[in-house]
Amino acid sequence: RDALERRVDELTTSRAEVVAAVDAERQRIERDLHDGLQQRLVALGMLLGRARRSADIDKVDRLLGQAHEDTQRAIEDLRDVAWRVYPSALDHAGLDEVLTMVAKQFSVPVRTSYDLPVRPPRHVETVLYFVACEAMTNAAKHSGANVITVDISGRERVVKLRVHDDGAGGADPSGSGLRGLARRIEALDGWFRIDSPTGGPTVVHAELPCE
Amino acid sequence: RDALERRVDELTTSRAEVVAAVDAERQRIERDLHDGLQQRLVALGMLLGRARRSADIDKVDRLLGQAHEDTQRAIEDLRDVAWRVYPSALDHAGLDEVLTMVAKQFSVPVRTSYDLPVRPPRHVETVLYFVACEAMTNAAKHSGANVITVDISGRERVVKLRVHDDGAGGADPSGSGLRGLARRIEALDGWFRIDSPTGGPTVVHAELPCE
Amino acid sequence: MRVILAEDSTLLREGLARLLNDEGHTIAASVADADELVRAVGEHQPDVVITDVRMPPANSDDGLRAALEIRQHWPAIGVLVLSQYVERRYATKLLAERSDGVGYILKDRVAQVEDFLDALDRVASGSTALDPEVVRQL
Ligand SMILES: Nc1ncnc2c1ncn2[C@@H]1O[C@H](COP(=O)(O)OP(=O)(O)OP(=O)(O)O)[C@@H](O)[C@H]1O
Ligand SMILES: Nc1ncnc2c1ncn2[C@@H]1O[C@H](COP(=O)(O)OP(=O)(O)OP(=O)(O)O)[C@@H](O)[C@H]1O
Ligand SMILES: [K+]
Ligand SMILES: [Mg+2]
Ligand SMILES: [Mg+2]
Ligand SMILES: [Mg+2]
Repeated sequence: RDALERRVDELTTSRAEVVAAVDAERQRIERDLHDGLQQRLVALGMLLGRARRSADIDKVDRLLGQAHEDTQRAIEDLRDVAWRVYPSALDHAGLDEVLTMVAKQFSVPVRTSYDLPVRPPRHVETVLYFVACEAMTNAAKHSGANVITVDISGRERVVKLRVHDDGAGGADPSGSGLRGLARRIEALDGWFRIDSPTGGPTVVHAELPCE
Repeated sequence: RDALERRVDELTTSRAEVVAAVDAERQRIERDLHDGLQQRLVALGMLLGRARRSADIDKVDRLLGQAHEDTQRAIEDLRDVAWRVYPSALDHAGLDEVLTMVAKQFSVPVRTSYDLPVRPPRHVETVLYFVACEAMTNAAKHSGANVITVDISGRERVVKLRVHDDGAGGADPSGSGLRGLARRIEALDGWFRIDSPTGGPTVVHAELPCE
Repeated sequence: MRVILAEDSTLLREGLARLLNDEGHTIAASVADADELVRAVGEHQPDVVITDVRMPPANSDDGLRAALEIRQHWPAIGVLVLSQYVERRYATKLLAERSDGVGYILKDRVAQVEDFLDALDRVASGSTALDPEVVRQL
């Protein structure tokens, strides 16, 4: 009975924490929209305003060229943010393909392997996607790795994800990104661990039950 | 003991459901980014590409003017989406001010009242924000109301939200928007109800504990 | 050349139509639906078709299915597919039997007007135009 009461407490806390975690992700996305894309569009608007007022044809040409390039960059920015909001590509493509698509964003090369007997349910694929993305982003941003490896494998009823980087190690599991992942996985009754000794390598492990 | 076991089951389910609900919100946001903003930016890029290729000065002028206007519209689209991603304005302004700002997006007039002895914690403000936004969006989109009223009031340790519209009623609590709200509120141990008889009015009620 | 356009976003459809007009091409038909597309192709027999992937009626990969059908029934008509994502599966299907007169590029790429027009010319003249991203993935 004590054990059950403790479990109720734990679950109540972790339910509140998972909301806090996903809202923290959204706060970061909003900030990126605001600081990145919106600033770019405001600058583009000013550029076009200047071009409209100018009577000098060469100058108009130059400003137009710049505006065109800025627009293409805004399109790329938007694409990157959209990937972080939700992997809608899962509607048509498998998780392996989707991870290959998103891996292109990183300057560090990513090798993926995928070996599952059946396709997992969508909510499992979604959390695997978010975990893999955060782990790849961290590796690209913090580790100085030369290569990132993402492996997805499974036995019946369990999917395993492993993200490895050959970087400097020293990841802090209490950071908001990593804590958020732990919460998301917990919410699906999964298991999460990060090994990241100083000097590296860093390995993120996740296991999720499928039904 | 049976009651405790049931509670463990309930909590486990509702923890998974809250993730599903917030991910469904994100899926809608991603869709809007793609169907709205991305199309607008690609169209803008084409417009600028055409302007660059044109030798006719008047035409370049016309295209420039149009591109300038489209950029302003893209900025507005982006702002509308960003509001739905996360209310970062809460960093600088109170919930009442933030709701007044966001209420301007709707074509239907919104009256707000706010009477709380102390400012609630951020996670409570955030969920009140999301509930009020969804309820206002629904009223503006589905109800044909002439006016929407948002009231926030509180006793010690409880905040109450009430969103009223004088529209046609008949809201379906099992829709993905309304179910998502119920999950978010449940995750903070709050209470949620929607009254929406055919013929109206519709009233959305929420109560949340503060610590 | 004579072009049929299929794109459900009005903004993009009209932008594309204006661009093609500027370049001296003729828009034989402009539709927002994959079934309409196949019908219009049968009726107008254009030189080339430009189509989006996600479109009504089902809002799934209807545009791609229409593209495959058009390639099957009217082998002389060039088909340029614009896609939100580069999907290996789609590229493989489009190139399955033959690779002439077909293109598959990211929708974003349309903003790079020169590249887009170049891809269109290639498809219309019976060659292949693949997004650099597709090439990388295949
Ligand atoms: N693969 C890694 N290699 C080396 N250090 C890492 C790695 N992943 C994380 N870290 C370290 O651990 C910290 C916590 O990571 P976490 O993802 O929680 O936060 P963050 O990436 O700094 O910020 P956020 O994810 O919230 O944008 C990072 O700031 C970084 O110092
Ligand atoms: N204030 C309202 N007045 C009248 N009908 C409403 C109101 N709110 C909701 N409804 C009805 O209830 C349904 C469910 O609402 P819900 O918010 O769950 O879904 P939605 O608004 O249709 O889609 P979503 O919120 O997922 O974008 C709506 O489709 C609408 O028919
Ligand atoms: K598409
Ligand atoms: Mg991180
Ligand atoms: Mg709704
Ligand atoms: Mg479309």
